[in-house]
Amino acid sequence: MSAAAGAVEGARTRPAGAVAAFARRNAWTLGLLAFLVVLLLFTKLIQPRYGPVQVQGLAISVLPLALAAVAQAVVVIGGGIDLSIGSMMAFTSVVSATAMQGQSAEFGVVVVLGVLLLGVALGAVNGSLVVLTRVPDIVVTLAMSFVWAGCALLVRAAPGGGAAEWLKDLVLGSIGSEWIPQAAVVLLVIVGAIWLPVRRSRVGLSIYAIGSNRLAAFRSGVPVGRTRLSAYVVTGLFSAFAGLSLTASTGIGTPVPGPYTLMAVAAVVLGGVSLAGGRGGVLGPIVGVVVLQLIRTDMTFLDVNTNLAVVAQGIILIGVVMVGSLVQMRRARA
Amino acid sequence: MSAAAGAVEGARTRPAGAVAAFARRNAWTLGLLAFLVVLLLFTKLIQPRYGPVQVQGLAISVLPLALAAVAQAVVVIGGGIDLSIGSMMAFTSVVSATAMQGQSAEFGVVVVLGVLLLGVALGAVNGSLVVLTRVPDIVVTLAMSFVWAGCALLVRAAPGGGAAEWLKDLVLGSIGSEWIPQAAVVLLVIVGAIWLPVRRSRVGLSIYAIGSNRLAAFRSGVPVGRTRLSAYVVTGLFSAFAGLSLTASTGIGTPVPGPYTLMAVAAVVLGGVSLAGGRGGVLGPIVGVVVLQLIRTDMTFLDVNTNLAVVAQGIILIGVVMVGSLVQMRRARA
Amino acid sequence: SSGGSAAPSGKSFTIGYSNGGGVGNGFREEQVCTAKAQALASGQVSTLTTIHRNTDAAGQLSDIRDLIAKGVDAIVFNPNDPAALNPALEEANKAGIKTVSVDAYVTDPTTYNLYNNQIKYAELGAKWLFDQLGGSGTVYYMRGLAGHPADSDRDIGFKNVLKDYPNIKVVPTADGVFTGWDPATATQLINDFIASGQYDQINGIWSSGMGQQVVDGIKAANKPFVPIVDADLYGFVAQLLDPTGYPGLKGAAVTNTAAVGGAGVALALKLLNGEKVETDPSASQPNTVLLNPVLADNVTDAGKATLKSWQVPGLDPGWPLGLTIQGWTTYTPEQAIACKGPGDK
Amino acid sequence: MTSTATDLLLEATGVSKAYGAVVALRSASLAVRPGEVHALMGANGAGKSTLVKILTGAVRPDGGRITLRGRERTAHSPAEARRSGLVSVYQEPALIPDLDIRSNLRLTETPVEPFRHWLAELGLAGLDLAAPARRLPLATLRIVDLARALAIEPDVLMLDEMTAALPANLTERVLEVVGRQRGGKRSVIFISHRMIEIGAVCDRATVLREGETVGVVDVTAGSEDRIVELMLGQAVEDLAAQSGVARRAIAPGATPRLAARGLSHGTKLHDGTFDLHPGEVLGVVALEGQGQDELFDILAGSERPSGGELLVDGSPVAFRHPADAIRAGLVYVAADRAEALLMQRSVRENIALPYTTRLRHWGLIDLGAERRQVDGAVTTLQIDARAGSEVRRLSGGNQQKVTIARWVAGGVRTMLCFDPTRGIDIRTKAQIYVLLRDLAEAGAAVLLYTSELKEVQLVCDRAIVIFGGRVVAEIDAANADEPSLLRAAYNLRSDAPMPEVAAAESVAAETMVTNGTADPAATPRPEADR
Ligand SMILES: Nc1ncnc2c1ncn2[C@@H]1O[C@H](COP(=O)(O)OP(=O)(O)OP(=O)(O)O)[C@@H](O)[C@H]1O
Ligand SMILES: Nc1ncnc2c1ncn2[C@@H]1O[C@H](COP(=O)(O)OP(=O)(O)OP(=O)(O)O)[C@@H](O)[C@H]1O
Ligand SMILES: [Mg+2]
Ligand SMILES: [Mg+2]
Repeated sequence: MSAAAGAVEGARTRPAGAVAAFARRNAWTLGLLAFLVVLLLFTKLIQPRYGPVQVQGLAISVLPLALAAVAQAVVVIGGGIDLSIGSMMAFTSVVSATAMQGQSAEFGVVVVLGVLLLGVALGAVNGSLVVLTRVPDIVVTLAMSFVWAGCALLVRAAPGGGAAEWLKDLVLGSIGSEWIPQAAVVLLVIVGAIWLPVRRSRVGLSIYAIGSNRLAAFRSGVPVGRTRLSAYVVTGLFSAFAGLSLTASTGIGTPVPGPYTLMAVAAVVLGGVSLAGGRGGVLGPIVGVVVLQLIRTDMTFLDVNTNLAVVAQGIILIGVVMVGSLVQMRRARA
Repeated sequence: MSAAAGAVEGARTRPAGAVAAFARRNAWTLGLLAFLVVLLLFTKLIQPRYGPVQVQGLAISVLPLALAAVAQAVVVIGGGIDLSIGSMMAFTSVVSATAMQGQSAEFGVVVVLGVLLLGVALGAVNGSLVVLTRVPDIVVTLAMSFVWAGCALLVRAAPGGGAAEWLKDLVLGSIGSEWIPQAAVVLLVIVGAIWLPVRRSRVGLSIYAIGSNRLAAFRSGVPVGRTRLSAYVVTGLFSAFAGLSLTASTGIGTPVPGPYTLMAVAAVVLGGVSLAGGRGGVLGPIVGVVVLQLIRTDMTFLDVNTNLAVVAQGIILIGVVMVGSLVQMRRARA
Repeated sequence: SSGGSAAPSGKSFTIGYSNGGGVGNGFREEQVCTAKAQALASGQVSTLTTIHRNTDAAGQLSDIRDLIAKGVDAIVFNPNDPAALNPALEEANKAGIKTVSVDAYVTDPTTYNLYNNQIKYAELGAKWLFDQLGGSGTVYYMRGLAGHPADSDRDIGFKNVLKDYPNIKVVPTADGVFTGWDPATATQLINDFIASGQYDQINGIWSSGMGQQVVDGIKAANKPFVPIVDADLYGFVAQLLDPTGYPGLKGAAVTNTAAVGGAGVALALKLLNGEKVETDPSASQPNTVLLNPVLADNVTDAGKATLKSWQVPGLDPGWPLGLTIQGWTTYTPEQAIACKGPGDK
Repeated sequence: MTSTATDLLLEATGVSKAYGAVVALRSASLAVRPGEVHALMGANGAGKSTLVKILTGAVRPDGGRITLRGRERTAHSPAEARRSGLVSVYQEPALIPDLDIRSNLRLTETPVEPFRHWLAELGLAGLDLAAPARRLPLATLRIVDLARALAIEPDVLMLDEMTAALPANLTERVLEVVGRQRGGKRSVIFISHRMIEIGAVCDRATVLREGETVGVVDVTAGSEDRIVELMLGQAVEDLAAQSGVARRAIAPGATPRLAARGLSHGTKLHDGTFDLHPGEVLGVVALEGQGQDELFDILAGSERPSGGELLVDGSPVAFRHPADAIRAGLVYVAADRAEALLMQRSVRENIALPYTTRLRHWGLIDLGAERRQVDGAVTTLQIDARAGSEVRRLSGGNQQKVTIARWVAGGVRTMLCFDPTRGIDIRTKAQIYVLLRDLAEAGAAVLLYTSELKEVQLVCDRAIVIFGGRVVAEIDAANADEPSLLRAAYNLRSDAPMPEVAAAESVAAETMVTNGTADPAATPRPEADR
């Protein structure tokens, strides 16, 4: 859970104080979680047959965007932004689907590892360019989004390829209880295994520091360039996971980037990460993605005209973020 | 030309000094213009038949993106960003094409005026939401991009409609010399007629002020909220012009937003407008758009593989901005 | 224009090819590849300049103007809109450049149109599907790209047949939903449809080229299949012929050859060589060549045999199977798969 | 002297303002007569700035009553306040960096000629009005801000720590101009932590303590103690007694902790040469812009020297990054807290950041050890960390303590302090003096640049003086009284008289950017660009 922690406070001695402090620090995420629960209850109300199978479907469909949102959250916390996440997802997805097609399960493991390394490399290229050229992040990554999308098309002009069976099965079904979708577990394991150690290490602290005040971080001895690079590398790695999740859930690789980049920005904001950097965590954005998806599902249930649904989603996005800010402001005042 | 002025200098008494000061203030735009001239010479070299007709074609092609870039530049100078420009273009374009279809030329004039008012209204909605909700610009306009795109689809689910003949003729052919494309004249007249008065007025000064330092502007007595709103209104108006130019050049309205929003951000940066706000003008972004389009044309002449061309465009974008920043940094130091 | 390669007829042309959308879409990619293959196989083309990107009508206008500026002899293009490109097409005509619209028609009178008869395409599939359901039931109507002429024609065909089946109900609305011919959108749509429980209430699916994604989505959700009709894409036909992987899947494929690209190049060459072109007077536009579709299902043995005969090993799942068109294209299927034009290494 | 409500120009009663749980103003009152210079006094966090912002419409009060010439009014924006005759020069310059001075004037509807007049009065005649504000040094911007405010001819002018960032000569000019307002139609509200300035120009002082007005004092020769007593709510006796600490004699021939030999940087620093020994506090005294910024930046590793040599414990070092300096034991305390703190992060993280970046290892941070270090530092510095989840919620003084605590947490070998008490109340200042002495006692070496000359005798063992980029003098604490230091800072022989005017003009000329008209090499490094 502490992945979402806005601040790295040490635990207080009194446990009650610790809980209160935790709640205060993660108020946004907790509020969003509450909203999600209300939304789930509403969904059950309008569609009584909504059950474990639907929850599994929900988990599978949010997986790519959730990973993309985590990728975006990391770089945004570090004071940057990455507009090439969708293209990196397309690139890693076509590479994995092309390499795995018709190969053995074992080779599939090699491919997955190789694609994760590719993600690290893409992130390193983005980060190095941002650091070395001193051109604003938004411009570099916008330009690189063309580059990675072009590379994806060079690997494979049309959707196709294949995925190892174990990879496809990884995100299907449930684990333990039928209410715990395997895709959700996979998501939490990936995020936990990578972000928690980073967060607790010097690099994580430094990422928050450069996002909060780059000059102060520099003066405090933080290697600013190297830390920005690290943030982009972590983002590249999560983008590769997101690309692999596309391959896993569709069984093919698609070279044209989906709508993930900007949706990830939206989810990150919805998840309480400040676009100014230095504040927020990765749990909030994940909850944000689930909320966005569930809203879409509900509109399908309610047979809302698809075009109206697009309009409504935009309005809801503003509404939620606005209510969230108001609540935070009130809280700050009270 | 002073539309491109980075700083609002008063005129000097000595004319020589004035020219030098003008060159210094518009160094970026002038450098970009020089680059454009080199690019034109190169184009003529690889394609000797490149002549007035091609220049007219170039002017028509760049018109929608150039207007979108001007729209983006205004709000970026004011310290904001508008990710809904493409959607506003789609919306205004389908409204105009739907209303004009099969109607008289006179009614076409009414429609054009109405659509410009619509653009003002859309901008006003964007701006009011940004000011009132206190949600970051990027989030509000991202959300509104869904809303306006949805509205466009509600007006017309598929491309179609029509345009008054005079509107289509407005952007075709040349005026005076065959080397002066009518589309270019239209562009300059629109931009000159709207931006120059705004620029010279208190509102323009205030837009630069809030983009440069919002708190200082507030303390200097600038009505910050109202000025941000004005910037969005101007952006909405230019977006409507951009939408109308789509209708004029294609004769139809397309409800699905083209790639204009992010390309406009790229062009604005290429045109020397700082994404941090407060600096730059609208002429630079226009030149930036022409440069981007001419690079694409040259790649067609050189038979570059389209996928490679996408990659190359990204790299060129970073390259130009990087060289530009380096030159500016050197200049600042010298 | 000068040509390096020796052409049998002694002529060497430059041709421009514009595709204003569908990058990453199997149908469009294959279309470009067949155009390249035909240009190579004809021996009469020195360069085929391809501009293949996702853009709007205004963007395609500028691409076509670039090709005119380049001074090509003919332009073959898949139009983003029937009327929007006309100004550039007139300019091409004035410059003496032949123009051929493939996969959909344009209203410019001097341009030749060559496309699959999409009205008939939709009629064949809809009739098969409604008959499968015994003339009554609910059908999920998944369309392609809103506003694309092919999609509009298919809608006409679908509704023509629907008139004769009063007991067929169409969901979610009479105008269906649009996948935009984008696999990701199609996957999203079917997942939402299943998650909302609406899938459990339908009896069949009429799909416009995204059948593979739909079938995969149903399989992933562990739902029983309903009869489905789609285009002859490799991936979808492979699913129809794989009863172990997709138990209970009943479906039919209607041919919608992407070799219109190659045929378009062949048509352009005919025009450049001054040959006569047979046109179809029944079409809505003059100067039109219509290609007629056929249907095969996996319900009958004859159908299965036909489906098997279409199979081309090694094809991408998103590619249509009809790689060549009798009487128009002269390349081999291998050349189409190789996707090399004149001068390509 | 009693005054009825009608002779008051401006009166505020019971003004309150809370930011979340922290009450910035509880019940502040202020009564300003026409033609007086009225001091607003208070320790850090007392709410002075907040009150000024409320009076000029920059901040909305939660409660209270404000009357102007007996008529109740509340300004909703600085523009509105300006129209009713209330103008403030805020602590941060309110000039738009990307606009030139002329456009800045246009923005505030300030007439140009009066502005030029006041600029000349303040010692900056001939400033190029076409220069963009971001090219001008901070001190110039403050003066421009003041001249602009005066040119509007306000009824009440508020100056919030106007002199804090000014060199001595410009401070003189400002005090002179403010002093001349006495007895006129205009009133001035003057905020400063420097008692001597209050004594020089103010008629009366309103004292705030913890958001409440605790007294109004007529400023006379002996009122200083009374003001301080009201500010702190306690008698002052032992505060001054902190001075006179035992000085340690440096053994001749001992290896200095830090030895600078001819350090130079760009056009500002030419010869930085001095020794700093373990156990001593070495003062650095200089007028604004004599190269002290560059010297500290080099020592802290943020800038590379263009020449000279730096030795730590006798061995030469070349810092490429602050991290190198920190590893060599040189830590930097900045004057500007905004340059040092992660404002949206917690006190704990702010303190832990440099501590953890000092660790060479990768892997997880030992949270337990870290917490012990942090808690220790918070206790040592008596930081009020109740609002510690975000540093920006702390008062200025507590923020400043955090900037020191972050280094104390990891153990200090060499501390570089650049005006660490700028804008700090007198009790916190005393705590910082004690802390610096304690660090020295414990064997640390401390380099202390200060703009308050009396601090040299309070905390330093000796002081060096920098002028024109060179170390020009070294003075023992015993001889470092303010007049001697000031003479040395102007590079005058100790017996020469102070040529006030000449010195003021030379410095003023230097703070002016002659944009484009003069040799660019002569242009001082733009401070706002850093
Ligand atoms: N935005 C804020 N959020 C929370 N608390 C705040 C905020 N701003 C000010 N405070 C608190 O209000 C109190 C008064 O602050 P203010 O800055 O007005 O005092 P001051 O007299 O100017 O003191 P200083 O000299 O230390 O700046 C302080 O205790 C401070 O912590
Ligand atoms: N519009 C605003 N919204 C939120 N917080 C504000 C606003 N304006 C000022 N503040 C906060 O109020 C606090 C107090 O500001 P103030 O200027 O009174 O203090 P200061 O600069 O510390 O003064 P001092 O010179 O006495 O140190 C600051 O922390 C600032 O962030
Ligand atoms: Mg203050
Ligand atoms: Mg204060």
